[in-house]
Amino acid sequence: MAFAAFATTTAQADPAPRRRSPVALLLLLPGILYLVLFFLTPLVSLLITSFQAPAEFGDIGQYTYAFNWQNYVDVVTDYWPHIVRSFAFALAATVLALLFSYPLAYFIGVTARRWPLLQSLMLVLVIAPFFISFLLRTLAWKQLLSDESFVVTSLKAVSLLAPDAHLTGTPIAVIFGLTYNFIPFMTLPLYTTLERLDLRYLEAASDLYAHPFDVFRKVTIPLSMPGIVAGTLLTFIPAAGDYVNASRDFLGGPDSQMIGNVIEANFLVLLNYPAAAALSIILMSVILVIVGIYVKRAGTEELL
Amino acid sequence: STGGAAKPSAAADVSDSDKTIRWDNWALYIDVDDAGSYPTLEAFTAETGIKVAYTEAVDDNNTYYGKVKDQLALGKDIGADVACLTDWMVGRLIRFGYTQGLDHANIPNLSNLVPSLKDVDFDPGRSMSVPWQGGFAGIAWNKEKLPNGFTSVSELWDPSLKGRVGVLSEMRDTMGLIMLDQGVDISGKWGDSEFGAAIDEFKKQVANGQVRNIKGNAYKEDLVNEDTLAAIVWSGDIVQLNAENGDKWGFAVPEKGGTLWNDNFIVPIGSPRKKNVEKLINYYYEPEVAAEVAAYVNYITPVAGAKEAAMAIDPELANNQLIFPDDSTLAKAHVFRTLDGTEEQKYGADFQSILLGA
Amino acid sequence: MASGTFADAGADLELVGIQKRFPGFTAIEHLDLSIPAGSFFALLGPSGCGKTTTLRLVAGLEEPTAGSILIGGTDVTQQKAFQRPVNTVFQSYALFPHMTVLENVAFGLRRRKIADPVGKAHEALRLVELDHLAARKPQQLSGGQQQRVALARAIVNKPALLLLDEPLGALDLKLRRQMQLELKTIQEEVGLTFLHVTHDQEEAMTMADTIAVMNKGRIEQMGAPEVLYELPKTAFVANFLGQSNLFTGPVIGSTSTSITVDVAGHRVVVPADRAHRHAGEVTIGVRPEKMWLHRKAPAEAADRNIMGPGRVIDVSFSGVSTQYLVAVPYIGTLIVFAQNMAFGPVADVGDEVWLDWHVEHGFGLEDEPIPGAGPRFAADTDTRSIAAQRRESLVTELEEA
Amino acid sequence: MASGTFADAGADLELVGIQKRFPGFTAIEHLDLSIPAGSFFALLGPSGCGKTTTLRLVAGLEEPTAGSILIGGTDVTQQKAFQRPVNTVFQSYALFPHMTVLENVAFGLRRRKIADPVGKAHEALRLVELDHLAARKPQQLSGGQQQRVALARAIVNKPALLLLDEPLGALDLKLRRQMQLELKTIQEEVGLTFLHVTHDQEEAMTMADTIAVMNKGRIEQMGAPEVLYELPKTAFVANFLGQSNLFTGPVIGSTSTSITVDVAGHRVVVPADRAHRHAGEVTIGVRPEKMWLHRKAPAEAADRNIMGPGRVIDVSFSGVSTQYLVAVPYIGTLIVFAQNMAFGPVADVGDEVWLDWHVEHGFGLEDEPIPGAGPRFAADTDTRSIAAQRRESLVTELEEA
Amino acid sequence: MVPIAYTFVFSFNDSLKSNITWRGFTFDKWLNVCAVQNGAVCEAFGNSLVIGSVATVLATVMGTMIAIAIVRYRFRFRSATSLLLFLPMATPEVVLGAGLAAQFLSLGVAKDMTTIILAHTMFCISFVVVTVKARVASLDPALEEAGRDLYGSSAQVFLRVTLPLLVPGILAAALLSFALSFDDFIITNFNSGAVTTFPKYIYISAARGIPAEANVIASAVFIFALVVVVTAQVSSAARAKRLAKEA
Ligand SMILES: Nc1ncnc2c1ncn2[C@@H]1O[C@H](COP(=O)(O)OP(=O)(O)OP(=O)(O)O)[C@@H](O)[C@H]1O
Ligand SMILES: Nc1ncnc2c1ncn2[C@@H]1O[C@H](COP(=O)(O)OP(=O)(O)OP(=O)(O)O)[C@@H](O)[C@H]1O
Ligand SMILES: NCCCCNCCCN
Ligand SMILES: [Mg+2]
Ligand SMILES: [Mg+2]
Repeated sequence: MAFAAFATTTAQADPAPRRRSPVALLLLLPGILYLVLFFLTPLVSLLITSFQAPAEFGDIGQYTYAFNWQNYVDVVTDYWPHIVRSFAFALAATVLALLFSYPLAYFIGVTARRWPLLQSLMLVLVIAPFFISFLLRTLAWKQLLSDESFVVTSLKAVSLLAPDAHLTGTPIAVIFGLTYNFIPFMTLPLYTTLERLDLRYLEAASDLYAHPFDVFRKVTIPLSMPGIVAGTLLTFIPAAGDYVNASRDFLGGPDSQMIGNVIEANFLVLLNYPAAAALSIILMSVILVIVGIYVKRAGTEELL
Repeated sequence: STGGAAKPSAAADVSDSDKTIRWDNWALYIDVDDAGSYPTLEAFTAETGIKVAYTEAVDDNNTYYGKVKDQLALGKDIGADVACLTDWMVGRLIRFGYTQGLDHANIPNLSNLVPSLKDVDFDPGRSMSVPWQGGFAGIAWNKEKLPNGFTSVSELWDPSLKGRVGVLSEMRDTMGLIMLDQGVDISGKWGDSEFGAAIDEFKKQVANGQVRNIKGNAYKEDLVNEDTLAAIVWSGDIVQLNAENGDKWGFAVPEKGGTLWNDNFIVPIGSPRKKNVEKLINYYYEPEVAAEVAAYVNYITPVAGAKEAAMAIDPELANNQLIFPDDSTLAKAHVFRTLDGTEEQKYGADFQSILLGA
Repeated sequence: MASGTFADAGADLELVGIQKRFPGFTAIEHLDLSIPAGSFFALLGPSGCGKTTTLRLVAGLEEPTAGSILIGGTDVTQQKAFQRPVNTVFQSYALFPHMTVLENVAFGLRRRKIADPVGKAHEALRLVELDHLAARKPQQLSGGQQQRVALARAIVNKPALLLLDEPLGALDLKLRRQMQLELKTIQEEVGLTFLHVTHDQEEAMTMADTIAVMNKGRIEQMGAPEVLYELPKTAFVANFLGQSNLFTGPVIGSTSTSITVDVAGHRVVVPADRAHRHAGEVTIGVRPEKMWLHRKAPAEAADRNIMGPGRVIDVSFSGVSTQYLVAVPYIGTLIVFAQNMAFGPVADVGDEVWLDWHVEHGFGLEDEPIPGAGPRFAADTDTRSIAAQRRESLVTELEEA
Repeated sequence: MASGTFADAGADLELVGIQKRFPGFTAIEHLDLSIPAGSFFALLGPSGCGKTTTLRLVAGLEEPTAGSILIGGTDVTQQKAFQRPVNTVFQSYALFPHMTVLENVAFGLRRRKIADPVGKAHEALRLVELDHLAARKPQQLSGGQQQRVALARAIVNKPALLLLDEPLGALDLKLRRQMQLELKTIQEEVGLTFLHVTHDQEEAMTMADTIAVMNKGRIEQMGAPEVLYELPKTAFVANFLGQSNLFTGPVIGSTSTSITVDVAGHRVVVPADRAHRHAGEVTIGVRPEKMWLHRKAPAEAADRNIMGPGRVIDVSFSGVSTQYLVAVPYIGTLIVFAQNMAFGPVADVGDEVWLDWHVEHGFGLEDEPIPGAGPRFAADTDTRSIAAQRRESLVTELEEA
Repeated sequence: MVPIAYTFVFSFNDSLKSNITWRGFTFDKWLNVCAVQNGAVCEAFGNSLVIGSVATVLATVMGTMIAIAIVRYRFRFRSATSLLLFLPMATPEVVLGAGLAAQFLSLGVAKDMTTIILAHTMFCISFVVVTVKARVASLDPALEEAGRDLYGSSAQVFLRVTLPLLVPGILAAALLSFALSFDDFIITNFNSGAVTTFPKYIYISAARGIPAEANVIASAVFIFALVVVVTAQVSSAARAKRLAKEA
């Protein structure tokens, strides 16, 4: 199934002695060239754009090449709350998705092993959302969480929500939307590692006087680390750059705009390309740094 | 440099062989029958043999521009042969050379254009644009929840409405109404300080959560699901919403004034069907057709003689202040003055930064 | 090394009326077993006979359907795995791959909040002579080293009872024999009760004080290795624990000290106290190494049973000894081992030979002879058919498993 | 079964001056080997000695750094794997999982566009008695069955040479012994040249016509199993192929028929034609099963070497025979095997015993004795230290590998 | 699950302009999916199918080639290659979309179906590589050696042994690519010019109210996928059972 992609490829037992061969070059060339052309050069032109300055006597949206590093200072001063907010939301969504997905993945991957049919059925339900546009699902939430909806009125009825409070347009709704949308991306890699979890380790731990809670903490969690890392990355990275959930037309409001929304607004509305580019470069660099540190600390560098 | 350096040239016209038009317009902006088809458009097709693909692709001038600007800059087809956009945006498009000149000879009915709109600063002589509909931005409210109604923008800031207020993402309407509320003549000379004061007020209302929904035409969804109880909206929409959902909302232009604007037909530079579009414009400038549209959309028609035609349909219609405003109504309506490029960039950024919550 | 650290004696284990049913399969029908404290006990049996299931029941990783389990006199049937004073060395070792060797060994101590887990873990590692590799991860060890870490990880907890589930099964022959020696040594040193599961009979015999031979969820016979080997009670034990030449025939005479059996015309005498059945159709046997090969018919003697003439159909040299297959008409193919005290085989393929053995080396089984089964070995005289025959039984065995 | 179908005789194989270097490691230094057509040849050696590398060179899966390979007299050094008349049974079997058993077996025939591949494949499957499973996928077979399919897939091509890389390595002991018998039978039947790689010495001895013992990329000794066993040339062979008691000392006398060596004061005589070195420091040895255990000092005799008194430090029963470890002062610990012809051990732990053996059973190694190494076995008198010693050599071996 | 159910239920809503309030049950929308707005929904859906298919084929072919090269060969710039493959996965979609859009703009490339396909292929490649790589790495090299040993030339071994064994991995990769492409909005939004894909259609319509027809299409795709997956699972379970019985 598709989610094999999310499994970290742990080092395989001694693959064939690797050869040097011109065949390798032929195999690599098209794909690598493609990525250079359509990934790397755009990044470079993004970098160049990020230093552009407004054209003299130019109209809105007109820029010339320059080395205007001030752009970076400006966007950080203007938008640092969005940068911080993006990572905070992404982090919150990642943690929530993990808390929700882990038991789910554990159930499907371990508990349900005895009932293969139930296992595959639950798996289907997890991947099912992939096949219905995430925009539609998010819009559905917008309706389901609207002020006069069943959800909100009942929450108010039981005083879990203040009478004048609401859900849509708030950070809570955005985090909720992010969490919801990325749960499959979290669950699947977790599932692929937990499915291969050797239960004998758990038995060995309980044989060695570990209380079920200790077994979980000391053995199950560390052994499912590759899945946790893959899942959190596959959730965190796109969540940090997402702008659909936080869009004012979906679940967001003015106080929950993320950096993706800022980039979009600068690109498409304000026509401030240098600012949009600078923000993109910043976003990407911060993510790379975070991912680098995280992967190193989690000790699962063999991600690709 | 990025964007609009060399002006693109118009596409070769294929109208004679290709009898179609793709029309991008706002939601709630044309007559629709119960079956979901457009009676006036069908009549147009019957009359001219030109088929029209009508798409409600415009939600907000900015986002629409964002979607098509790159194509326009290259002089490429944007997927529409005609679009109806607001005065100031049309001004920008004309400045950038993104529109095609209209051949008035093909639009004899243009003589029906009301005199006040015959010459506008962004398009002298109407060589590139022709008005479609005009309207007011005012205040709408949910009559079931708020039976008392509204007469001023300040009333939207009442704490009891916290989080249930909507405004338009159209800067000139939202800021225009606030500036008017603060006593600024938005058509006259004003500058950074007047705008700044209004922005401060707006920022305050957004930051404290009073204003939650800031949208383009999508605001109607919020009214329907009642996330929004009171909002700055466009006049005709409310009448149409009431028709669909029961007479649920009230509408008023604030005492201190509302904005008055027009949306105009333009032919994007990449369209190869200008002649077809000219026929379409000409058709909608028949007073009877204009009246039929107006009767449905409840916006101000720019076609002289439409009032008379409306009278023939229904006298009450002809007296509807939203469609055929009299001088006292118009006295409350103000046109947001044209901004130059720098102002547009600056005020736009200020406004946008509030939408982004900064 | 302070061997005194592990001086706590092991506890005895008692299984009473244990039954274990899996959905759709009864792995253990009725099992009673009692293992004295401090002994090295081997549970021997073919694949699928229920050895692992028994261990898992004792460890608490599986719950018995019926019966109870007592360790050191205490009923632990209701206790969970982590509460039992038992540790297991798993067949797959099950070393935690995310921990160092040291952390693996200290794991159990830490769970029980024993003081100085690191020091004790080092001590256990020194016992298995792997302390220098304490900082490695299990994957960086060879199979033999992993096995010793698994052992250390279990022993360090000084369990009342140590369960070993074919800990040597994955090792190659040479390493395996070396490990056996070590295991035995360590057991003697720490004085714990070892319950060792294996399907390697040689392993069981060289290591254990007591062997229980298990078959299809039941204990067939239990006792000291020598007793089991020299006096097997059933055909299963006779063939599972080493090889045997078995014959079936009616008892045609008996005295107070011996019985005489007619095996296809040969009169074979078995001591009465070494025969479990004294009348009717019986199966008797003798071990291949107890048989002598003669080039001439040996003289009749009261204390020897003679068979022959037969023909040598295969000779195979294996270093220490040579194995001869001798086809004797109407009886079948017999196996004879001769230690290579001289060079070259005593007889060659095709030679006519006689076989004899001391009366006192024979044994009589308790088994009901399978009626009409005839001699144990087919009368075919070529090795191919033996191979084919083995193949067949192998295939059935595999398909059953 | 039409065994005639496979009647093409195998071809002989010759490796001349083969050297194989991997980046950073020389797996084979200099190898000359010649295998006669139609023989069952075993390449025996410890892990990592270069056995697999040798096979891969012959199969064409690896290119030699130097030297040439001749099959049936033709130089195939430059040929690619698919051009060589050679087939391999891989250790992991390497059956194609996406094909049925039948398609696996027919694969090679189809590649060479041989007529009637299906018929021939069925025939080969019948030979290994698996034709009834022809339609299955390999995953649906037991390990033993897979092994036979791999064999059929190779044999069906009637290769001049069949290479087998520890095809039995993954099987458990019992299954392994059965498979050995089958392999041997099939080889005799099809008459192909088999080059069989193993590190199980018992396997090599019972199966092969000729054994080459390989160590660190070199052939240490080559010959018939009996010859290698009875007359090992090096200490490595003496201990890798079974066990040996080895002694080192100066030659203190020699006649035309024998040499006399002084082993820590004991005079030990070795036949001159069984000793590779006749002067200076030499290492001599004798197999444990050739030694006799005596409770009293045996009378001196010209044709026997005597050692003792020593003390029995360990007795271990293994069914067919019993192993005694005897510590002899200044000499070390000696191993003695005694076939269990009687009940109970001949001697008990702690007994004082003497050992002797026929002069003609001794052998003298070609090896240069390691100066100052003294006796092969440490003078420690407990089994633990032996275990420790073995452990150490094992660890080094593993770490080298 | 709730939003899916919601979407499904509202595909039966007898809605007018906006599909928010429940107005009664109807099959009309299912029967006349393409009727609304001159078939804009269906056109968008069709575009998405075409884009998804082409991008999937391109990405799967190139990604598989890279995966094989990475596992099987040694070459210089290995780590640079790995980084180049990892980066697209670690780059937020806005950045990918915006960067490519800026690139197309400065090159003067008009955005249409082709630019969308180019963009989708780009972000799918890395996912294909990861998926197929795992499969190649777990492929026992002895199998290919056995192929060579059994007289197969390099090409034959690749066609008859390597490729068939990689098929499950390649299929999984293709499926993943298609799903990613089909559901992509952000990158598409930046690079689609006048072309409307299904997600883009929904985004645009979000402003004025999604017609129930969009719910119809989404529900249909969902049900189709569900049926395919469930059938596959059930039949493989049945096969496993049959084998277990045979054995
Ligand atoms: N969880 C289970 N469900 C059903 N049957 C089981 C289960 N566990 C074991 N069995 C069956 O019980 C029998 C005994 O299994 P057990 O693992 O105890 O055998 P064993 O003697 O350890 O064999 P081996 O030597 O192969 O390890 C086998 O037939 C096995 O198939
Ligand atoms: N491709 C390679 N690159 C580097 N060294 C190699 C390679 N292949 C084998 N070796 C080394 O060459 C030596 C011989 O390896 P080989 O596989 O031939 O041993 P072997 O005798 O078959 O051992 P085993 O019994 O463990 O299979 C080993 O030390 C091994 O590590
Ligand atoms: N439903 C039609 C709304 C048209 C709004 N036009 C935008 C005017 C901006 N001032
Ligand atoms: Mg077991
Ligand atoms: Mg090898």
